[in-house]
Amino acid sequence: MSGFVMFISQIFNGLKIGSVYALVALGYTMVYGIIRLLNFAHGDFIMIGAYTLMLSIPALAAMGMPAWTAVIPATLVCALVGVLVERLAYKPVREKGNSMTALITAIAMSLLLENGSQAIFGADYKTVPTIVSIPTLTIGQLKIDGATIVSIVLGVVMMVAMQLYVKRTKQGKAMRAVSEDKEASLLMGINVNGTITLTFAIGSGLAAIAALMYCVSYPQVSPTMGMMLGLKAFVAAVLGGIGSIPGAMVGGLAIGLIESLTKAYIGTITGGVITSAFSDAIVFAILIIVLLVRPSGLMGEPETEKV
Amino acid sequence: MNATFFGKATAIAAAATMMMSMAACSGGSMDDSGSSAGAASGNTITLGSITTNSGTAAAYGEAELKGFKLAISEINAKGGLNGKKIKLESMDDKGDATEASNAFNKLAGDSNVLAVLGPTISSTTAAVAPLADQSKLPAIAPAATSDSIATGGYLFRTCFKDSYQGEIAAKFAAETLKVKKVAVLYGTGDPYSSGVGKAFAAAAKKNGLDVVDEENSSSADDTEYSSQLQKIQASGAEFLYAPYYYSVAGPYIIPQARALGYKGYVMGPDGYDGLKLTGDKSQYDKVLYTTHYSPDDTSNTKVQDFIKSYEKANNNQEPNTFTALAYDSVYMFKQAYDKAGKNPTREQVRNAIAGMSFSGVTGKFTLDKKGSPNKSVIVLELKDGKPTYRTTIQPSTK
Amino acid sequence: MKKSALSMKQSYIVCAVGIAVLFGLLMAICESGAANTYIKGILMTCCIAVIMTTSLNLTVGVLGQLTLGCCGFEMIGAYSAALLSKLIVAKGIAMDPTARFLLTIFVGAVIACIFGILVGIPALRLHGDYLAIITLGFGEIIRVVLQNIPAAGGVGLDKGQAGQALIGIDRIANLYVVFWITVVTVVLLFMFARSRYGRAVKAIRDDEIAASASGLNVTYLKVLVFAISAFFAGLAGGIYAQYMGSLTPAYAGWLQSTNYVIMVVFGGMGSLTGSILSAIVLTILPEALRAFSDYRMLAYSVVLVVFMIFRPQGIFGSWEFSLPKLINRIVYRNGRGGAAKAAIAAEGAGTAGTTAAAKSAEPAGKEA
Amino acid sequence: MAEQPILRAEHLGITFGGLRAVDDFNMTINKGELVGLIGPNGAGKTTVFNLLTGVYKPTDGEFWLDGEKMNGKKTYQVVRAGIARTFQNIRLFKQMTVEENVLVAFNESFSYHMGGAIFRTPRFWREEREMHRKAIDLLRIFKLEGLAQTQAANLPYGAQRKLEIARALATGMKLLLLDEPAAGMNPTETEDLLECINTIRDRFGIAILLIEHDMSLVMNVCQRIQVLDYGRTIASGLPEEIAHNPKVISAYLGSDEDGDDAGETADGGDATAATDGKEEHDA
Repeated sequence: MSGFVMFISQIFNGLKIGSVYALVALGYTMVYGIIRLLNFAHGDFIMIGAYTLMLSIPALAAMGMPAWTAVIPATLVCALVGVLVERLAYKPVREKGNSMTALITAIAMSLLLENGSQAIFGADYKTVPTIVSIPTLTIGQLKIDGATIVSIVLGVVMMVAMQLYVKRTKQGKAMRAVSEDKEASLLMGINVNGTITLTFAIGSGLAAIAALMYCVSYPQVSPTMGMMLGLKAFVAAVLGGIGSIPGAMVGGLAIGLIESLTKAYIGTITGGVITSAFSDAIVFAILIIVLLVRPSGLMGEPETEKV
Repeated sequence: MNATFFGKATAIAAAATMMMSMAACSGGSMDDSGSSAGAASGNTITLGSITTNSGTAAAYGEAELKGFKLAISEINAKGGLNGKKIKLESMDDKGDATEASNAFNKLAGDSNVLAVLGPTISSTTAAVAPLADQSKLPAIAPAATSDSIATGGYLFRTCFKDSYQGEIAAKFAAETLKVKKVAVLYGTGDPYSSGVGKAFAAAAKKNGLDVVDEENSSSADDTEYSSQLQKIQASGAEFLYAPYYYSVAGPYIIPQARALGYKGYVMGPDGYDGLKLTGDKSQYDKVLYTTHYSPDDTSNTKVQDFIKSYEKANNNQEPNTFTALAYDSVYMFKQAYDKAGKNPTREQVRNAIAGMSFSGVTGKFTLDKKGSPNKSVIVLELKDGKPTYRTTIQPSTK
Repeated sequence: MKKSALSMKQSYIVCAVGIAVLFGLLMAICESGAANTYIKGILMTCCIAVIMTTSLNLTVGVLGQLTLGCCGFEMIGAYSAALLSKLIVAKGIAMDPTARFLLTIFVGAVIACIFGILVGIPALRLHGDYLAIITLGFGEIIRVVLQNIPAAGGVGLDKGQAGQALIGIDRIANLYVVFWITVVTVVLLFMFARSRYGRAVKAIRDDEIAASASGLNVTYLKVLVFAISAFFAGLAGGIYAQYMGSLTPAYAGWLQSTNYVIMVVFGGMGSLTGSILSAIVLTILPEALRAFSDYRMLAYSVVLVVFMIFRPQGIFGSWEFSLPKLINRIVYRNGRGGAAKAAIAAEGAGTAGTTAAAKSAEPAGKEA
Repeated sequence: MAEQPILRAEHLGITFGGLRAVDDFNMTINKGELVGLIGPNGAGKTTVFNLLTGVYKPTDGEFWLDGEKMNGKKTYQVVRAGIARTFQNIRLFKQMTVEENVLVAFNESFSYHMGGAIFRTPRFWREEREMHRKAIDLLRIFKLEGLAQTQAANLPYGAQRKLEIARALATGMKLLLLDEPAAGMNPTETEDLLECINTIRDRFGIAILLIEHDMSLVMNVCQRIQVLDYGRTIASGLPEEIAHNPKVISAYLGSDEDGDDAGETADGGDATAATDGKEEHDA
């Protein structure tokens, strides 16, 4: 395999996981964009989506439906859980506390969802039935995983759809208004709480789609699967500029590429001093450097305080 | 410049001296040996267990706990030990060393507890090891494999040491599979994965194998390994040693390697037992692993009985290594208890465990001076997705 | 103006007596054997958590900057102290264990503090969630680096093995000594918070721009606070290492750090006494919930969520518990609850009876 | 004008991404003087304040405080050198008490260090007591001494404005920049404020630069007035001269005297081209 083909393959390896990060990061950024809450439990919404998929695929298959249709119940369950979490936990805290307490509530909620699903499903890993077998694309020596392409296409479609929704529709405009100024939106006759709930429903629904693509590439579920995935997606969203929908996409793909390329080349570049074992550290180091140069991420809008 | 200031300075100096002298008082010391090591009386024997039942490693702790419970219920069903029923006092440690030591101290403080089963993972076991020696409470860790854990005092283990499996795998690759070019992939964030992986790499070189690629991942529960596997594939390796758990090797490493066109052998340690298969079964051909027992070994009734009773108790699910090792740990205690005489103390149980010869589900073995078993290794190979017996490697006599 | 029934000196004496009584209780339960190793272990863990939480509260609560990397600094301190302790033994230097303990934890704390400064200078240019993620990142980097240093694994030093837990650290942490270290830490933090430094830091939390327009060097103060937090985190780490006897790099990760942030918020941001209480409560809670066995962590997270919903400002909010004030209230019935006011101000109020000529704020005109 | 001016600014200018927010700003203020800086909204008045306090670095020009060159210095350095300010949108330390707000600004007058704070040295006590007394004295000028232990956020609006001035005074400055101190005040409060300004000027002998839309206030208290429009100085002189200056009148033309929307409606006279973007920087 030539060095060039190797490089291209490594790019696609990065895009494979990157496209999943991007899908997860979309949900993160959607919620953050409106209520400035880092929803630490978002990774666990993915977990809930994945368990729903696992349970509903056999049921749907028995009804003669294709496995991917399981995304419909998964979306509904995720949206429902998202709305419940918002209404029961985040809303009261948001009204009485500050951003720090909201963040802690999100972390606690994440713990609750993880331990709750462990109580229900057990801690052991469970495999998800094959959802779709997407053929591998072969161009000469180059092999491209079909799921990667589907994830990226799905990610771009979701990104464009979200962007259009937020920019063009009435509800989308309401969301942006709420994110700018809650009190003023209220005075303008916008149903602020309804808008936030809707945002959560959409953000959590996105988690189900992310769960679908995750399970196509990594067909296994466990109660803590959302922890690392959520963290990486969070990093991706921040790298892209949290709150920015295209930024989530860019950030997700960038994190995937950074991971893949450092695993592949860091040893060679540094002469073996730093090995692929450092890949997690390098992802964070790059994130830190990017944030120091561009404090609001790659595509985030700079927040300047008026004096 | 001022009397009060100097007064304060003197007070602080005095406080510092006091602190030094305070250490002399025994009350503040954390390693006073427990005086509660009395023999358990009454009609029950209490066994403590410390397992990781929450957090990322919960699956392994849960599997162990099932093994403990299964063995204990079997023993109790047969009338218990010396007519006494065994009671299990199970503790969760969250995979956190502090919690594990708190749990161990709690068990140590309960004079009814005769021995402890666990902990699950290496980091918690490392924390418990000095406590076991200090409070003279014997502990049997079913699956804490790290070479660097201080065993042999009051802490024993049922599993192989990391280095042992790595060496066996290298020997097997060189002598049985007769491959030349090997590669190794392990996670540095996990003591088990990196311990076994490094031992394999070192042993492979000794066995005259050409280690063409050595790759790492930051943690042992990543999902994506394509980048490293791509390099391994490009290096022309015919044999890949990838010491990970069943939860990672099954759905991630092996399918990803096959998707990249790697057709050589993939071998792993006992963590592969209970491998999760996904997709096409043929991609799991040429996958081998070292383990303790073979499920298709019909000659060993212990194995068959264990599998049957486990499946009966757990909705026909198959047991994995963790469960089997945990199950054997209980029987090791049983054997020691029987040997230690009537109403043995913790110390007597410990002395009975030390150096014991045991025959169980996970093989026939003798505990060496360091409290680790010296046991034969079974190599299994996946055929049509089913683990099948390949060979047995006897322990080297070193 | 309200007049305190207890004078400044008396208040200090009351606090000192309070601490002495606490220590007396501790000694009583330890010396009498009422506390077994389990209880002592939990008390030790509580002390470590109190140091971590109160010092973190300085950054999170008083300065108002969210950091998620405190355990990275804790582990820098822990590993430094552990390896130094091993080195002293390996070199055959004769040393009293308590002296070695104090020396190593101090060195560990200083090293953590240096890293705190190095991290703080670039990181503190960022705010809010961005600062949180960047400190989280530093913690993760520390974790990954630690798990790749051979000297920091296995038995350590030259016989070490990368990736393994560091074991065989002398367990020389003494509960009495650690108790006093905790007391000193809390007292130092109180003194800092109730001085011109503390006021300046609170001003930065309230309004950074106004703070610099009031002549405060905001960057310096932020890095100072960050360094102090890192110092005490390192100190806690050194104690932890020599209590546990083993260390694992995973402890430097973000999950552990969020635990301490939870403790800070749970206790009330900016309230050091709240932090002390919540550190103790949240350390004991998982142990107390052992009765729930399999559902223990589920119960723990439910408690957290429910608590946050009903009391988002934390146990104490920004209120500080004060023993002298309590005594004032009980004995003299003229103390004032609610808004906690610095004891200094109370003392000052007593003396500010006479009005001096308005010559505050030396104006320029008089110099020219 | 024989003596050394407190403030001398020469050709100060700043550009934000191609937009000239302030251009060729010149000003001298002498000891004890009270100068007004007026102009329609978006004229660049607050930007001038931001330049003079080191919030923005001027792209060109220089300024001196008491003969000491100030540009390039950070805000806290400028403040310590002797320029203090208030803000258009009040910026108090809301969770702190009134007294603490003032004490924060006294920070640099303290000389005890960390060790002093930790060991509670006699110097610590002495200084804390002294500063407390000074703070109360300062608050007394503004009739706020009774509210010393109130949380700043709970003060009435007028008192918040006054506290901000008190805090600025506490930095020990030579030049005080007041950014619309009367905004949002009722006539009684404005009257009260006027008295305050006069008192502090008399008592402390400091120079004051005042941004204000309330023309009656400006005309009443200011000795000199400088008028900005689109970042440029269009007039400067005595109040009565300004009141009759045709350029000023045209800049404010078509609008109320308080010039609320003058920026949009005025023709701008000879001013440079400007866009809406300027408003952003001049908030």
